[in-house]
Amino acid sequence: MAIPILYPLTLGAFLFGVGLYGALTKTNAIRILMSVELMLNAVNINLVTFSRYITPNNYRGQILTVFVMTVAAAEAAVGLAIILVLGRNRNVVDIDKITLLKG
Amino acid sequence: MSFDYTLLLPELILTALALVVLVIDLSLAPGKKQSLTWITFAGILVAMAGIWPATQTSASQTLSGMVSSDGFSIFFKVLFLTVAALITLASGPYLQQKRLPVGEFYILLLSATLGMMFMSGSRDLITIYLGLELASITSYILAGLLREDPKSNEAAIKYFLNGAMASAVLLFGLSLVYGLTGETHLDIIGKVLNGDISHWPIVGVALVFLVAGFGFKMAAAPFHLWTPDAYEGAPTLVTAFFAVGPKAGAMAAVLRAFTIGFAASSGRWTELFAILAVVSMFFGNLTALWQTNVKRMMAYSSIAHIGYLLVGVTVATTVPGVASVMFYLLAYAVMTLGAFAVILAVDAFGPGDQVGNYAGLATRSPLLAWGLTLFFVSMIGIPPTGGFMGKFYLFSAAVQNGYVWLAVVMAINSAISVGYYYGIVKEMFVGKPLETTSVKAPAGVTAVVAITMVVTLMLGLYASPFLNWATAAAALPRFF
Amino acid sequence: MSLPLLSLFILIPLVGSLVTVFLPKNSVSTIKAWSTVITGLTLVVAVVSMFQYGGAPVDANGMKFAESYNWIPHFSVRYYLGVDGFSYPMVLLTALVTFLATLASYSAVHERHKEYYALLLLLEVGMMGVFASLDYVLFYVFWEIVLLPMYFLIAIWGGARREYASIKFFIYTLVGSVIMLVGILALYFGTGAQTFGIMEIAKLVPAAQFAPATAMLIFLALYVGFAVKVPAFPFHTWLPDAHVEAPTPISMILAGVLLKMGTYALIRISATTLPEAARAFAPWLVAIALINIVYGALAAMAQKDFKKMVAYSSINHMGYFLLGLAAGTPEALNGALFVMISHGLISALFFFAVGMTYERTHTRDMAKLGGLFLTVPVIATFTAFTAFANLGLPGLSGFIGEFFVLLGSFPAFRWLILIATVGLVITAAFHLIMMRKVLQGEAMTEWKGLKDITGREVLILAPLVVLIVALGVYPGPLFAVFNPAVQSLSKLITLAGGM
Amino acid sequence: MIQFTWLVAVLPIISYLLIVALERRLGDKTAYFGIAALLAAFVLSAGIFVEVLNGATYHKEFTWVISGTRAIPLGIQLDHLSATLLAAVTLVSSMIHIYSLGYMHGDKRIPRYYAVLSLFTAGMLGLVIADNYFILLVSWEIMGLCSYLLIGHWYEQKGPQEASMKAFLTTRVGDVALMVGIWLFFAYTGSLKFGEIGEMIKAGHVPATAALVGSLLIFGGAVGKSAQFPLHVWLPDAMAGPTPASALIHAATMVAAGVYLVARSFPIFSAAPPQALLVVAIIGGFTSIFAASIATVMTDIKKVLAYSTVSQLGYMVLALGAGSVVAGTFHLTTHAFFKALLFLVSGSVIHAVHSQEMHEMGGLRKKMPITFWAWTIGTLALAGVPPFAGFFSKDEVLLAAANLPARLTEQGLGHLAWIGNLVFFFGLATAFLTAYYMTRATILTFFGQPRDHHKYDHAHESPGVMAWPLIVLSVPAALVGFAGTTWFGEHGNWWASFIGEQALEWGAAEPHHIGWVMPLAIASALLGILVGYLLYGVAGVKTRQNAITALRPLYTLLKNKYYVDELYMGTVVAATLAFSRVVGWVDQNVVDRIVNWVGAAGEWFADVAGATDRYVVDGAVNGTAAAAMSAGKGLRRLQTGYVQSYMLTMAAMVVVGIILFQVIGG
Repeated sequence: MAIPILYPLTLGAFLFGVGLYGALTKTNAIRILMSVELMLNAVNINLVTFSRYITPNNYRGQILTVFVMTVAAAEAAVGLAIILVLGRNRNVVDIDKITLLKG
Repeated sequence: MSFDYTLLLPELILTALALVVLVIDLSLAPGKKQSLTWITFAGILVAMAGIWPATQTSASQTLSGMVSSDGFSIFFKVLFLTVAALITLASGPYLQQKRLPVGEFYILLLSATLGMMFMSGSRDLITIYLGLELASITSYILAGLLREDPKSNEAAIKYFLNGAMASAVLLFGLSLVYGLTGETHLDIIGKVLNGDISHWPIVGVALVFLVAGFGFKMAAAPFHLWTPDAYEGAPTLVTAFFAVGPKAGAMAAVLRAFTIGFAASSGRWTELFAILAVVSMFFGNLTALWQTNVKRMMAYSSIAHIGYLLVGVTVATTVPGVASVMFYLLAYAVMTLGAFAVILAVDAFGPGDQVGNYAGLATRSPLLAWGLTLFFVSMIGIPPTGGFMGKFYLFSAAVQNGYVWLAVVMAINSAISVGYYYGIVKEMFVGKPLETTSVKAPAGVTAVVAITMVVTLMLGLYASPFLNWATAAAALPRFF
Repeated sequence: MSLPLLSLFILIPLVGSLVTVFLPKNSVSTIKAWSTVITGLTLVVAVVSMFQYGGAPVDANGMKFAESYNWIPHFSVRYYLGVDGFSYPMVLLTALVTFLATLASYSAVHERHKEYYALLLLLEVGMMGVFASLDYVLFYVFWEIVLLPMYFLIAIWGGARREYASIKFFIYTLVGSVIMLVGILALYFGTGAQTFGIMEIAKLVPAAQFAPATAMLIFLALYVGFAVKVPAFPFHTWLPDAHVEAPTPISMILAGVLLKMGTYALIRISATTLPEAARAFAPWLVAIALINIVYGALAAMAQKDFKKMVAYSSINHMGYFLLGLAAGTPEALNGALFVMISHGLISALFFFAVGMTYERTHTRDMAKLGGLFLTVPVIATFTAFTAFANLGLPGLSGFIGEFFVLLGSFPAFRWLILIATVGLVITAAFHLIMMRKVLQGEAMTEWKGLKDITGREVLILAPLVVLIVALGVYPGPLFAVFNPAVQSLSKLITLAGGM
Repeated sequence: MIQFTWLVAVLPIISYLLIVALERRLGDKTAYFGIAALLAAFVLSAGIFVEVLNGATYHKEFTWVISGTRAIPLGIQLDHLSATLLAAVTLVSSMIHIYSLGYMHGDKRIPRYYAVLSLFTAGMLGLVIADNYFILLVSWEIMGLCSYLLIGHWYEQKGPQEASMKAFLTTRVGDVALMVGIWLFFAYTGSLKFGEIGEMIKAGHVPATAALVGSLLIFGGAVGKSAQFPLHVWLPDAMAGPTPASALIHAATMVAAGVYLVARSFPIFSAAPPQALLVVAIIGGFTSIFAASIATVMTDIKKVLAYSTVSQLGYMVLALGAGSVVAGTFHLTTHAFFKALLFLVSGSVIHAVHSQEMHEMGGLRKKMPITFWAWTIGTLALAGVPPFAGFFSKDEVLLAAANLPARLTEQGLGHLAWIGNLVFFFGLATAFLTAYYMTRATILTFFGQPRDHHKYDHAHESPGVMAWPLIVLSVPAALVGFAGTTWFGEHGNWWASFIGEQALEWGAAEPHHIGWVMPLAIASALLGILVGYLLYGVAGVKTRQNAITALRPLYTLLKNKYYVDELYMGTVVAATLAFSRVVGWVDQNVVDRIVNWVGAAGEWFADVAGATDRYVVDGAVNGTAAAAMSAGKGLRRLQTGYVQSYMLTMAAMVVVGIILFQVIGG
């Protein structure tokens, strides 16, 4: 237990913040997708940290991490596909140009 | 722990069905896929029959206690399967008309339903998350199923990006809960939290993250902003599904998670849901008044209905609270599907999806017009319909628990909602149609309208069995 | 086991309505005949029930013809029907007016017959249910059932501004009724009742010992719902619009029966269940009643539209009911109930008379009408008769109600009722002005050659005229029906610190 | 026969129904139903009267309604007073029915006329036999309705339209007062019966003030119906109706109903504080001189009679106010005959010359001898020349008035005795004026040279159907007065003994004989005739015009009827109409708008919400973002991203939620 629990948790929070920032500021859909993945990874860090520090004999947190990674991959696949179709149809990847639907 | 497959029979059947459809789809030539509709429909009925064994045993759990089969989950499974069945029933000619990929549609629909069914049965954060994501990811694809339609693309990307972030937010909340309690199983979380720990500020933070995440999935204001765009852009049939399925799934997860996992902190989240309820009702109803696109209007209407449901969630610490939400979900599902069946008919086989397109529908197609009127009446909450019974139940649950003000807000909102439903009713009955040919809805759609009409009335006039069912199912079992 | 009479009142039109839906759209005469038979059958049952009413046994709540079955045990809601002196005359009135309105529809409706008659029958279901049900939820269900057909009947078959009028009616009454629902639930949970029975909850209220403020809040919630229907000032503005736009038979029902739902509920629920709050509210009620009377009369006087004038006079008349209710003496309550019945007959007649004129001239502008005594003498004479009945001419039923209300109100309010008497004079004035404009004068060339009354129209008029005269001369039998219920209510009010 | 009292009132109703039912088939012939019914009623009444003379009385009641624990009975009764009036009314009415056959000949609405006339009579008869205020009120209003219909008989014309409305509304004001009075007494006594209420007042069940106010309210009804000041305005206008109807309504019956009401209610008046009757006397006295003074300048023959009626009714009211039921009812009876006669005569004249203006008549005496003589008898009776009917009754009235000061002193109102004297003076002056204007009318109509030769040439004696009723009515007009002489009966005179017994029970006063009253009355009547003769029989037009010029202000005032109509039009009527317009406007533009404002507010809120969704939420999001990203470079780009706005909202809401939680109570 050389590293205090606060360190990895701070890292997780920081990563979540960076991901959020990216998701909110980037206009390129792919970058936003990547930022969201960053947020998920922040959660993963949290989960693993908690698992290791709080319940060392219980792997539920790590199990969840595995699932999150899997789901994130699926999500990314679907997301990229959607962005691809969009790009093919309208030749844009900037989401601030996608405003047909509003009001 | 053994794996009791009888408890997961419907899920297993549904999974198998999805695979069967996938295979058959591959073997059928394009344009000749009508048989898929009936295979799916029959399969769903079989899945529904598969629930039977579970009803014969007392509430029990499987998969190491991660999933349970109890009255609550059975209720929701029946609900989800019914929704899927009705959607399938209405789908055939629509898919053909819009040139949607038939096989994919059914597979996605079945997968989403599967995800929702898991959500309702989950007793563990892990399975809740998995079920949620299964439902969500398939939904993103469904929203963008009209690949050539830029609006559909847009709906998909908006839904996806928002949904992905919401998942992250939810997960962050889940990770905090796990960190606090060291557990992912709801019953144990509930036990651990039932101490001093429940007063820690960090619990509040975790709750906020969870409420935001679930709030997004059920489209409660102020997490609703994606909803209208996704509803408008998505194919109408998919919108119909969105309006019912994912919401009900999220609601099921919320009910179980919060009443079992966070029962001890109920003092904190009830107020949160009350705020969400009020904001949703007002936002949904007031904004709906300004819509000219019926699908978009229905999106706002659905936001308002989530507000009504959240009134019940606010008092979900009591059995009537949970039961009222469940009953209202039932009524809501039936009347919303009915309404969307009409909207679908008018959109795909009639003039379109703008309010003005409904002019003179009463003479062009009396059944559709009267049906839609009945569903709207039910949505407003006027007897003798299921919507009234449901609202009445929510109302009385709120008043009984001292939330008279919430009931009053609900009453006011019911009245406001007349404003936009009226616009369409007026068009249908008083408006002058551009053309007077009758609107011919396909048999499947007509059947859905007829079935939902009957059930809507039944829920209003002969509600006892359903009320008893909901109440019996609302008593969530605790295993630890 | 005798016939479930009250269920018949609800079932016959319900079945009739459902069957109408399946009749072929184009066989108009079949549809007309069928609806007439159905409403006629209801009326026959009503008449038959009159012979049994006197000797019928009463149940624990003093109700006759009672039927009680569990409906939604989950909410302890029952299908509980029963009538007493308050409701039984209203049931009869409903049967009569609906039948006559069906006859009147022949010439008033020219399109979409099937939908029209189906809705008309559904409307009767709702009205009958409201008056017969003794369970709050059942009552509420019927209350709302009335709303929908009414909305469509005005919105589809109404006049030029029908959309506005119908939605105004709808929103007003809906807002009122949802507030009322909150009040009902507050009563249910406040008393801890195990039932939604109207009479049962009333019996539990004293034991519940509501704080006066709470009781008043509940009372007000209920009051708003009922007052909109009555309509009591200031919730009355939907009425003139609705009446002007509604087709003649619907106006007949609207004024003849629908408004009485509000007054009936006030007396059956508000006054009976919360007598203390009713007492505390009485000063306000008096003020509202007097405003209704004077203001309604003055507003009627200012109208140029014939139908609108009649509509405002309804507001004026409902003021007498409110006054009688506020007074709470046996005479005043009997009078108030009598006002309900008599106004039901007279206003139905009046709107029909206006309708007869309108169907011939296609105008309701009193300035454009004139000399009808000479062009259509019989119609004009009936119109004059109605006007006199409406202005409270002694010897006709309108007078009895007003006379007894004020007779009974005097001990309670003393000189305040002088304000009401101002209304009496103004009421007379605007009726006379109307007659002068519309009936008297030289025959106008554009109305020459109009067809005078038809046999069917006489058939509609005759029962109303006969009843108006008969009740005006000998109101005894009707009082005998009212009186037992009135006595117990009056006792309640007296216990609540009444006069 | 007395047990068939109800039939007297029902007979005309039957004829009414028959006429209405058979109007289409029989047309004008339906008139005979009315005549037959009235003649039958007269015969029946006469029979009943004879039985009553022999001491029979009749009272029958039934339970009408039961309200609460209280049964309210209604009934009919027959005593001396009602039996007399029954006979008088049926006689006059049947004569008028017959007369109308001639007068209305050729009218296009004869069935309607006869139907209403019958119903009207039924109303009066019902009123007379009522034993309670309810039946009285019903009958009272039936008469009101019928008078409305009769005055408006020629409803094509503006005059009758307005007059009928005015009559109904003005009397309605009085009716309402009467009703309030009834309610008031019912509140204290729980009874609607005349006698019972009086007894209970006497027994002290009603506070003095309430009794006073209540009796004055009841008097208010009489003021309206009997056209007393200040509600007299409708009666002269009511002359727009057919003349025989005027004879019935405005002479013999309806206007008499008010007086009859006061007489019937006398137990109440006498039990109430004395001020009540004093007010009655003042109103009566004032009305009599007030109306008589107007009658002196009227040129329309019917208007003269109309104001004369108002004045004479004032007399009756004065007598009742002075406490003498005997005098009041006596004058009521005699007046019924001679005023009906006078009206019918005027009808006969109008029928002949087709004009009501006396200035277009003159010299008709020769052309219409029967008419003339009937008129003369009527005039002498009205003017109070002995031994015609009016003389005796007027004498009684003046005697009662002369007794008033003493009576007031007796009742402890000595300080108001001067009012008694004043009222007596009014009465005396009225006697003079009455004689004067009747002389004037007689001379203008029947004497002198014809002023309109065209009309004169066409004039002729009326047919028999009109003449015979005149003759029949002349008999009582001339002779009925003898009932008030000392030659019959014990109590000073027959009438006094016939009615007085009951009147004493009611608390009426028995006037003391005062020797100088009768000579004074005769003198003033003769003086009036003399002045009239001098002015119209002797002096020329020039003299009269000089007199008018000299008295210009007074003349104008009288000619305009003291501007009472104008006053009402300018105040009450105008105010009501204006107010109603205000209310109508307010209702449409304010009360209704309030609701629409609420609706508009709702829309506004919706707008706000919609805008909030579009701009504020997004905008705030943008704003929040701006604050959060002020250090960053991606600021501008963020503001355009809609999807990201949604996402940002979610994030912002989470932050807000957390802050809320920590602040409010984590």
